[in-house]
Amino acid sequence: KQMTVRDGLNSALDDELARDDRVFLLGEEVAQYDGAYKISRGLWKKYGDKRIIDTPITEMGFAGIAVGAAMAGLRPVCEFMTFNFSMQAIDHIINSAAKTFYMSAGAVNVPIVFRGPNGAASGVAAQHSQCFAAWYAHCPGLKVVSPYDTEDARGLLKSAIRDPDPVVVLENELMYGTAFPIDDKVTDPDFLVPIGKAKIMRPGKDITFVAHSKAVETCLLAAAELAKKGIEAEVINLRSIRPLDMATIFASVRKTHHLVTVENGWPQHGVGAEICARIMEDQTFFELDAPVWRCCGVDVPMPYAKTLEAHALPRVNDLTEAALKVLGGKAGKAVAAAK
Amino acid sequence: KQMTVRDGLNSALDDELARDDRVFLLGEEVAQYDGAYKISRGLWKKYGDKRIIDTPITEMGFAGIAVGAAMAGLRPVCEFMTFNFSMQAIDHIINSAAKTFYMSAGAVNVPIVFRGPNGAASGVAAQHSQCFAAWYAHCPGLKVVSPYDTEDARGLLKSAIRDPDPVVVLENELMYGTAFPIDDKVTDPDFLVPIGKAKIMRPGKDITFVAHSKAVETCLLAAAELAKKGIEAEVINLRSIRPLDMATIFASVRKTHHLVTVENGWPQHGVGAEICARIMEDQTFFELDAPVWRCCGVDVPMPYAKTLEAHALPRVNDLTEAALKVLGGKAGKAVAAAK
Amino acid sequence: YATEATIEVNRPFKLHRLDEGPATTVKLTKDEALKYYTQMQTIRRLETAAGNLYKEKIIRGFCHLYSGQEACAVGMKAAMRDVDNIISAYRVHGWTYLMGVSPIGVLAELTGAQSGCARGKGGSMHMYSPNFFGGNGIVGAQVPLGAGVGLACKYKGNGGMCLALYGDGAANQGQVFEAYNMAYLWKLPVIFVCENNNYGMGTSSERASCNTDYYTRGDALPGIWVDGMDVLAVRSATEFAINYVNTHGPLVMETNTYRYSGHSMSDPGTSYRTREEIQEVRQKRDPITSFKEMCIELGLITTDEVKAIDLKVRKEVDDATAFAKTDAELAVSHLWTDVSSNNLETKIRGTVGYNLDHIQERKGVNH
Amino acid sequence: YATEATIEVNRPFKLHRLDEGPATTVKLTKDEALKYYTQMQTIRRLETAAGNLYKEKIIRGFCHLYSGQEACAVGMKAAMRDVDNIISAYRVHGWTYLMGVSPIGVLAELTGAQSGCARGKGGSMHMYSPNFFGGNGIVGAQVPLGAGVGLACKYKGNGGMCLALYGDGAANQGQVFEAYNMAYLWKLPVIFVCENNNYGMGTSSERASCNTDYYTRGDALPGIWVDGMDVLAVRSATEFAINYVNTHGPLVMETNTYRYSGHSMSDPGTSYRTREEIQEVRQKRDPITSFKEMCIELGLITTDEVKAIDLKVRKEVDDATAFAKTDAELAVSHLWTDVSSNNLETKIRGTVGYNLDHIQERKGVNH
Ligand SMILES: Cc1ncc(C[n+]2csc(CCOP(=O)(O)OP(=O)(O)O)c2C)c(N)n1
Ligand SMILES: Cc1ncc(C[n+]2csc(CCOP(=O)(O)OP(=O)(O)O)c2C)c(N)n1
Ligand SMILES: [Mg+2]
Ligand SMILES: [Mg+2]
Repeated sequence: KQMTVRDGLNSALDDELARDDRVFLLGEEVAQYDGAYKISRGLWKKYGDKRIIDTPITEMGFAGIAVGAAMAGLRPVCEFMTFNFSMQAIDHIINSAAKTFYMSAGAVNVPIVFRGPNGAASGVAAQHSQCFAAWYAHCPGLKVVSPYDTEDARGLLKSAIRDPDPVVVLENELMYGTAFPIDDKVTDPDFLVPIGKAKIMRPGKDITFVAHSKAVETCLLAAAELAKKGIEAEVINLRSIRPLDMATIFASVRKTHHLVTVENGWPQHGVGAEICARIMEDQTFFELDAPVWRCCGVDVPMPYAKTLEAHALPRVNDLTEAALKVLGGKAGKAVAAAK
Repeated sequence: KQMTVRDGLNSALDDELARDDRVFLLGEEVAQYDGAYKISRGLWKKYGDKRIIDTPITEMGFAGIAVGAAMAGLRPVCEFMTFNFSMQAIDHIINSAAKTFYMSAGAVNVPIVFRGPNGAASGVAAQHSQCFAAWYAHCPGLKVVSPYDTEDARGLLKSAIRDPDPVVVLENELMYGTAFPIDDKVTDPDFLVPIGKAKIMRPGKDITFVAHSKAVETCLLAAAELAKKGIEAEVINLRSIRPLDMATIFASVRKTHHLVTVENGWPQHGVGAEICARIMEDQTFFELDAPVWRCCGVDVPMPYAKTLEAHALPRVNDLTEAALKVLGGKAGKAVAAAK
Repeated sequence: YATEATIEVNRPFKLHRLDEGPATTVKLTKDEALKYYTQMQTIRRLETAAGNLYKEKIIRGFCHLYSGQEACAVGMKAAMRDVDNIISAYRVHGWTYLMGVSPIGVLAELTGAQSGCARGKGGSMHMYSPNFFGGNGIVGAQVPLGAGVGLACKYKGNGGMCLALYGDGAANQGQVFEAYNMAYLWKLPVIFVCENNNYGMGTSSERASCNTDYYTRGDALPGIWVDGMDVLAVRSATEFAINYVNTHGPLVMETNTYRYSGHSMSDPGTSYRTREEIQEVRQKRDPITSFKEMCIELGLITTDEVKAIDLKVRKEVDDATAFAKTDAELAVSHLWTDVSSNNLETKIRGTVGYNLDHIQERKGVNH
Repeated sequence: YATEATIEVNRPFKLHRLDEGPATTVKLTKDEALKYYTQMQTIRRLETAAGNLYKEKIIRGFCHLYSGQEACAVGMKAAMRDVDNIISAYRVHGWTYLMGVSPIGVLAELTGAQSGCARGKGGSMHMYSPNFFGGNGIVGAQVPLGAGVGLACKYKGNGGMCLALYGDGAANQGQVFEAYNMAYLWKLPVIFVCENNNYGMGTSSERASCNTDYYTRGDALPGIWVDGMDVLAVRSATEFAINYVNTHGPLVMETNTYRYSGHSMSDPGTSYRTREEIQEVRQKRDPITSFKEMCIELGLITTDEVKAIDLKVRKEVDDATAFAKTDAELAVSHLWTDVSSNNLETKIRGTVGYNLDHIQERKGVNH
């Protein structure tokens, strides 16, 4: 059975709207237009004006309204047409949503989901290509998930909606149309993917790739390339950026002794940086046979031109190059053994 | 000669206003009220309404106006009463200021300074205590500086105003009133502190502390404590968060072989995380005798209560504890040698 | 002696896009008179106590006093029903008290002690209670939040509404206009209340607003101007507005008022206005004095009753102050208590490592 | 044949807080007529070319066409002086051309090629030229930016002003109101131009705005409603507005117009409005057809001249299209070229390490 990421998200919304009266969706073009990227297709027809709400193009205002509604007992899902526009509303995400439970000493929790496509799409240039994973995950009080495939998307969004705290769901426009095989259990109305747990997408013993969102795909492709050379790369799909599932990463590194982090966001203070630091601070550090290496988006705003854009994000050969470098002499041995 | 950080900033503004007609200051209460924290004291009287502009409490609007004025040839200094309020305007800092030079292929540079107090002050609770160093430094197209003392404050602000690119100047309210001894050269109208260069505040051979802003003070105090034990800590004041002066850190680590990063911001994807990653990716990594360790703000929103607040940020004994841990057996030896 | 009186509000309401306004002739019972007077006096004394505690350096950080504006809160509260809600900014000690928190709960929060209504974690700007969605330290942020609370009322169909309060300074914030617009489109039961005390910090409303008739700034939203120094006028306007927003949709209400103190404790409040200006308001328009005198004149309250209330209020606040001064702070472990309602972090990072176990004491009201 | 004609604008201006409005009787010379017609036709053809290139997948990402709205840009440009500036949103191919960029500069930018006015780095939404501060991909952001450009004009005392353009959808953004307010307080020479094409993506103005009389939404700021399908009305209003903002301060101008295409290329543009609605505008209000017919009727342009212009424009745009299709992209090293005007990074990080040396080709205009 196959399902696109879009349908995974759409069915997750549908399930949770059906399950809990308090859940509603608001955002630009989510209702009558069926969503700018059609994530909410059919939901307005099914649930009507009360539950699926078109907003004017006023992110700060509608995010604030959504947070207020959550404080007062509803379960809003607030869609940003893309996360780039969440910058207009970021004060409400951080100061109104993330901090309120703590500031109120546990009196007022804020059950809200902020979701939408994050990071680079295709040909949309500098203002529409930013990855917000590291920014949001910097802030306590928020949970941050970043699904890769359909199972992730559906399961994480459903968990996010049921969670009593604010959750940021960073989707990827480029993945919306991709169909992935899914188990029967995934379509179960109570299927959930736990927030804070990573998933091993491909086991391997020689080196670990850890990534989130579309970069997981790059890792899987790179692992396939490396396999041809006799190198078995393990691929970890983070799924959550906050909490970061270090236990899964540590276990993998204890096995492979080599780690490459991969992300499409910018390097400085990024996701990979945090993983490097956590490894350093853990006993697992001593299991490393080589320093951890990062593959990241190039440290520039995203250009429009196709070739430049393609070079702005880590590609398969960047990952294999990094892996070979990290493996050093061992790569040679593995290659030799495979021959 | 002594000068407070406040006077360092005030005189920097005064110098640059006098030097360049295009420079002007805008923000809430900067003119008639002399600045909420009196950084602009006397400047409105001296330069008048044209150059020192009081704004309504509309950060998104006035930051946008400032960026537009910069695009059209002026040199605005945009004060946020605190950087917490910069979240309302962050889209203009990132999308309008940081990305325009690149998006326009080098046609339109944006010479603007965003400045104001950053991070925790005293008793101001969760919404008024956030450190934005890692967020801003995540983004290419921005320069980010974070002065510690008077020399830093004056020299970095002057450099920032003269720079043709957007610069974020993260000050610290708690330091405004602190007087530091200054050299004569510091008061020179052409005194500048280069952006992107760190400063060694105290040389040492056993371990390196690297920090920015008020955390530099904590490091200096911790170094003094360690000195009593015979441990000589080198203290690096980053001064700039972007670019990060890794050369200075590397050189220090090649000497001390031990590194502790210190920051008052949150840990995840923070400044320390980036330094860990950069060390890992450099040959200097092999000079380390122990993993790098981070001291950071506790990973929670800032509480109001005094004791909790005090425990939310790294204190001197946290740093000495971290240093002793990183030094491990060597600490014992140094202590023994000192006896 | 009277048990009820009929009163004309002092200054006429001004209306925007409304054919009819609030009642200008209102009834006041003796019980109500006693209650409003007590409430206003308590707020005044609470603020005086807070100011003193600040000067003693027992309250830290920010401390924004409401003295001079008491009639706004007490008048609105008098009209609110159980289903109604309120959210405001950082000038909320009085509101917190009105919304059910004891003087100890308020003052201990200010001293950062454990009996504070946010256990000392929130401080001056972050107090909450049922139907009170808090103070907020970010100018303007509470306005869309309040519209959201109104949305929840309408969604749940509970007949309630939300008062979203903001200052004349905040009235220029873009998100306020965004909230007006959506509230109008969606007919949300929200009263947008601009407490116009003439200054946003050191900036007079004229220097900050292209139009200082704040009650007209909702554009398509109707508006009412009301004398915010007259508790009965505020009550009447709020009663009208509650009815209006539940039947027609949102409305803007401007309460014309004045703050006696500086903006926060660090502001002497005299560089941008004259001492005479402050004195004149105190003498001619003080909401408590004028109400008291009117009630005495009407025979609704005796001077003895006034004295008794004053004494009682003073004692209550003095006792609360004494308590708040000595009440202990939370133990340090509360630093990592209730960070999330559903904590998923294995360990919370302390200053030097992942060595803290999240403690869950509360789950929050929204389960 | 005439060399000049006197014309009454079609639909009367509507005024807000203005006693007097723009001239309703205007002069049009033959040269002007030829110029406006040529400009409008060029924009229309440029957009048609862009649409086709998009369908051929040579233009990627976003591509927002201006077809139907040509009279707005051409009318405003006709009134602008050398000292005047303009900033708009993402629907700016036409403006880029009017502000001096050649059709090749526009179309090559769209194809991401090196002859593009932003060398292919900006794409559809990020084009710039002298006095043109760009498209902008963030709805509403350009409005305070434009006010800032106006501030710079006033500061420098150069007599210039700035047109800040935004759509009916953007008109609800809070920062637009913030910009109105500050522009008014500071008397900035800014014309806030709301290009009301009735839809923000799939949302009609009625569903997005509490008040769809956008020219009145500046509150204290005066406003003018103008028929945005009538190039002469737009010119007249802009002339009036330029004079007004330089003497009195900011003003809001609403140009009533229509977009023929979908919002961007992925939107067929027919789910939220009927094909008949679009057809009706095309037939009855098309800015180019109506202008052409009027000019012919007045004897200002002959049908032969029209044909000649059409041919010339078609050829110019076809040639530019052909060029833009084959023009090369920048070399990969441009990925790390001109990241900062004053680069201070020792190395720029590539995908796998700090291995890129910043290349400085340009410094930017603001030195
Ligand atoms: C977004 C934001 N900007 C600035 C501040 C700093 N600040 C706090 S209160 C205030 C003045 C607000 O004035 P007004 O809205 O009139 O309320 P009042 O203090 O008179 O009750 C300012 C500028 C803030 N807290 N939040
Ligand atoms: C802040 C922000 N929110 C949302 C978007 C997505 N978006 C781009 S254009 C648009 C519609 C704008 O409509 P309008 O202002 O009427 O301009 P028009 O497209 O009609 O020219 C939207 C929602 C964006 N680019 N920026
Ligand atoms: Mg005020
Ligand atoms: Mg539109």
